[in-house]
Amino acid sequence: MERLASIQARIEAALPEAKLALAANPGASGQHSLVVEAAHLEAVARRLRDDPELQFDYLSNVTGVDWLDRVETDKVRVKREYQGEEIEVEESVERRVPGYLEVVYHLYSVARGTGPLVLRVRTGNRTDRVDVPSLANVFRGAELQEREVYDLFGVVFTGHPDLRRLLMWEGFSGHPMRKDYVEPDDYEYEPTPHGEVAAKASRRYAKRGQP
Amino acid sequence: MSVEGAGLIRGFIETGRNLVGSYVDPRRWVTVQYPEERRATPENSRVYPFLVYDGADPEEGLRCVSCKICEKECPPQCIYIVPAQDERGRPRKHPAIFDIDISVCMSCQICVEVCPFDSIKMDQAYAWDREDRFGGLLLHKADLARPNRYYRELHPAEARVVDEHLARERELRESGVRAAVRASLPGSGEPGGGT
Amino acid sequence: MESDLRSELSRQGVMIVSLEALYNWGRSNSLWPLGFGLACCAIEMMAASMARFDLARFGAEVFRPSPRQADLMIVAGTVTKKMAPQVVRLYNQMPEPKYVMAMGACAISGGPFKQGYNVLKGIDRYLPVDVHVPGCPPRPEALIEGLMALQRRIMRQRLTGPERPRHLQAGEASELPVPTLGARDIEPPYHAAVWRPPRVARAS
Amino acid sequence: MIDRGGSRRDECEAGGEDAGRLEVSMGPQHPSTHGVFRMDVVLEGETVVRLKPVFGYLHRNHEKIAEQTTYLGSMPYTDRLDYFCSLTSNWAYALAVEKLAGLAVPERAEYLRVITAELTRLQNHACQMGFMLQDLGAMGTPMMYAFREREKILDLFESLTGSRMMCNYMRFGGCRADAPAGWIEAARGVVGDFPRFLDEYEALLATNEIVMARTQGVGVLPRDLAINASASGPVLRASGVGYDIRKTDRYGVYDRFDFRVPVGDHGDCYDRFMLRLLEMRESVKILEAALEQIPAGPVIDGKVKLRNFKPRAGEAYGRIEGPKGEIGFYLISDGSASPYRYRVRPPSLINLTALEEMCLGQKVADVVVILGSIDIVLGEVDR
Repeated sequence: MERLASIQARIEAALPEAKLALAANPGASGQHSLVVEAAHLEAVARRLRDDPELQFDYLSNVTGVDWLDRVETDKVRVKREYQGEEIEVEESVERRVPGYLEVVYHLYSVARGTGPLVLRVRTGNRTDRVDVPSLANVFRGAELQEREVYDLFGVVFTGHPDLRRLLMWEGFSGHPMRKDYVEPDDYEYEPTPHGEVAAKASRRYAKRGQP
Repeated sequence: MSVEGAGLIRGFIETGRNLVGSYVDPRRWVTVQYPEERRATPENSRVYPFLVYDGADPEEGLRCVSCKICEKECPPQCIYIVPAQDERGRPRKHPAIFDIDISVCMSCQICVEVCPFDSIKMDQAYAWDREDRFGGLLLHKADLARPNRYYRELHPAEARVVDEHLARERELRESGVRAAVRASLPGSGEPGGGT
Repeated sequence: MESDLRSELSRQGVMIVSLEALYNWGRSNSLWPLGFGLACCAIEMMAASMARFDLARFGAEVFRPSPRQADLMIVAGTVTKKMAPQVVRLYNQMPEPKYVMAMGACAISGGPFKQGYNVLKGIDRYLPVDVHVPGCPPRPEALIEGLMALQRRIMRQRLTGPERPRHLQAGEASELPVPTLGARDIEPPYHAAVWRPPRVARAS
Repeated sequence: MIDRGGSRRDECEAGGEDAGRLEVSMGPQHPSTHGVFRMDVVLEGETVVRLKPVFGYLHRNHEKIAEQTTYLGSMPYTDRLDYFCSLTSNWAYALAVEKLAGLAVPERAEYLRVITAELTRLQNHACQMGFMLQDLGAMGTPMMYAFREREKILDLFESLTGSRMMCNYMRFGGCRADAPAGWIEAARGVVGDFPRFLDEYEALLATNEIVMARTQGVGVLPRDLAINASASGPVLRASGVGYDIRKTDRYGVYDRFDFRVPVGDHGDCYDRFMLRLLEMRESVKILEAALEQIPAGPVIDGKVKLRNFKPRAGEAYGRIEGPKGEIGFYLISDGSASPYRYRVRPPSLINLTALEEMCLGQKVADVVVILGSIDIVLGEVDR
């Protein structure tokens, strides 16, 4: 965490307009990450690569994550009047957090043998503001992986030299790795159905007029 | 190296050694004349699951208690279980239907690992070629049941551990039953003659 | 011809064989597979053709790179929806008589990957499969068993009569319609002429 | 700054107008694309002037399936990613989950992991060389030799894990089962015999004039591009970058073994070929030491639950040096029984990033050699 904070300070000193945020990882791995604003992503990545003290020259992994709209409850302490007295009570307030898509980058340094440095960048929402600048001009290694994220999650990488679907066919609609993707209905023959498959298969059988 | 073609000639010498060697050196004579000559599969080898039964009756002796853990944990979801019911419609600890679709099974052995009753084990029979996919590759309870004897032959070391473990459990259960019976007897305390 | 007469003749040094048996014997012992690997099973298929298992002993080691020269299509591995039109097209390019073997769980039913959105749940939705060899992947021995089963099936075929195989029936088409890729799924989901799944009655 | 092949492409395009241009779709059914891989190649005469790889013909939705199943349920699916190297994929996944949940691995299990991973490397490299030479036109012989050795290693895998290819052997916090009686001795025998095969292979091929003519100077990947394009494994090291995760991350017990990391000079197909040969010799050294040092003890942390395994919320990226390169798993847990996000970092796919640059200006017959020298497996490229 301290090391990440020092990297953050170093980048912010070099690029004063770019604001980075630390995102702590509650798990056991201790791999915390830096959240970058999309507008400054390319500059930050270039700086991380070219800074002689950091030299994060190897972009190992690029991936997308789909975060759905969710409702979070915050506990807030509010002052209430109760039987003439003012007391402090705890109330839970529901807060709607709009969903977004996230692109996660894992950087390593071949020159120094350090890493991973985890960068995250978030889109505005899941529907129309889904563009993120491409890193393919800084790291060639992002090229195919960004195409995959575009294909499976629907993040549009601006400035990508060749942004096409990578895995699914041309003409396919939808982004299958999104959490709300509805899978095609091809459950015509399911001899061992249970769980979700049973429900899907029975719907399908009903359509075919089968028991 | 300097002579053009020396590397090629060296390669030919190597293939020549192999050619001759394959007639004299057993390490180079590797072909197994399959249908006539079969290699023994190692003990750990696994293909598809089967159900173990104790005693002589493949229906009543099944160890499976229809707890559906394997059905839930099976990664490709190829197991289908319906528990049997007694006359009054209550579930019995016995499967009425136990099907495995071996056209889906990925031979991963996770059903064996999660089964708490040692009732599902891995078979080593691999020849399952069928012309009919629908009838031939869906195995039912009767196709799956194998005696414990068969399991002991396939996996002797593993079966020894399992048998010991089951025997110990049975003993514990019986002594527990005995203790419970003793406790319920009026004026107990004296060790009676065992049942 | 009666079998005891034939065995009597052969004891006298006269070999008599029907044209049918000779034809089938020739066909079944020179099955040239299409060198066509899709996924994991293809590695076991290669292992079967290598020194230890030696498919050459069955006359089936000549893996042809071109469908035009192949008799047997071993569908070895997962057929994805993106790949399915190509598989059908390859089948159409093979000359008659042609046979299909579905090798491995994925080719038969989609196998472990059958719940995937891009995985075809069995190549028999589009192609008539002669032998299914289950396994994940099948051992080379299992593939050899499957090949022998196919050989037996070829030995059984009649050259005349209503039960003669497809390639000897004048009206039968040897090409099948190639599915197309739609916006969400492959279309059609199966060919009704080829694939007739039984009704499965299961309480869900 | 980064050469995306532009200069070379311009050179090629300046040469002739569109006269004699030929567009060829190599694959998805092609004897030398190692599965269902497709390249759209534009040729001028026999020279490649453009090459676009097309993926997805084996996209079997591994990540989606894994996000719908339990952590344990994904383990057998990792076998089927890179179906030559199921054990290294197992290890990378187990390592990522162990990081995610903070689990320790008993010492004997770490040794078993090293042994199985290095055996996997031996059989993968041997077969890769066989395939590459098959693409060169050496039909049969090198593959036969490689598969002969591979069968011996697969026999070891089968008696240890129960399956020849789909081992499903590692578990979170250890390995599924201990080595059966006599297995270590059998493994010693196979490892002891292996250098003989390497000598044979070297005599057969290393100085073969045809192999040298077809591979030297073909498919050059410059050092800077190799790093920038995130190449990994033998492809990266053949370009002169001594980056090996076994040395950098020191995962498992690799810091206890003495081995070198071979590095190439030219980054061409011949270097990648020879580098694998040298790597196998180093693997044999590691194996001999590991089989000697392996301690007694448990092979799995008995406290780790097999069912209802729910690591607390968080994320982890775990990676190891697989035979094909850096194979990593990125997992996000939301505290439930299945991962919220499950991502495989596929070395085979990412090593193909610079494929076009390596192929431009070469003859079409060299494309299959270059592809063979990168060593891809489609199960991992498309997942």
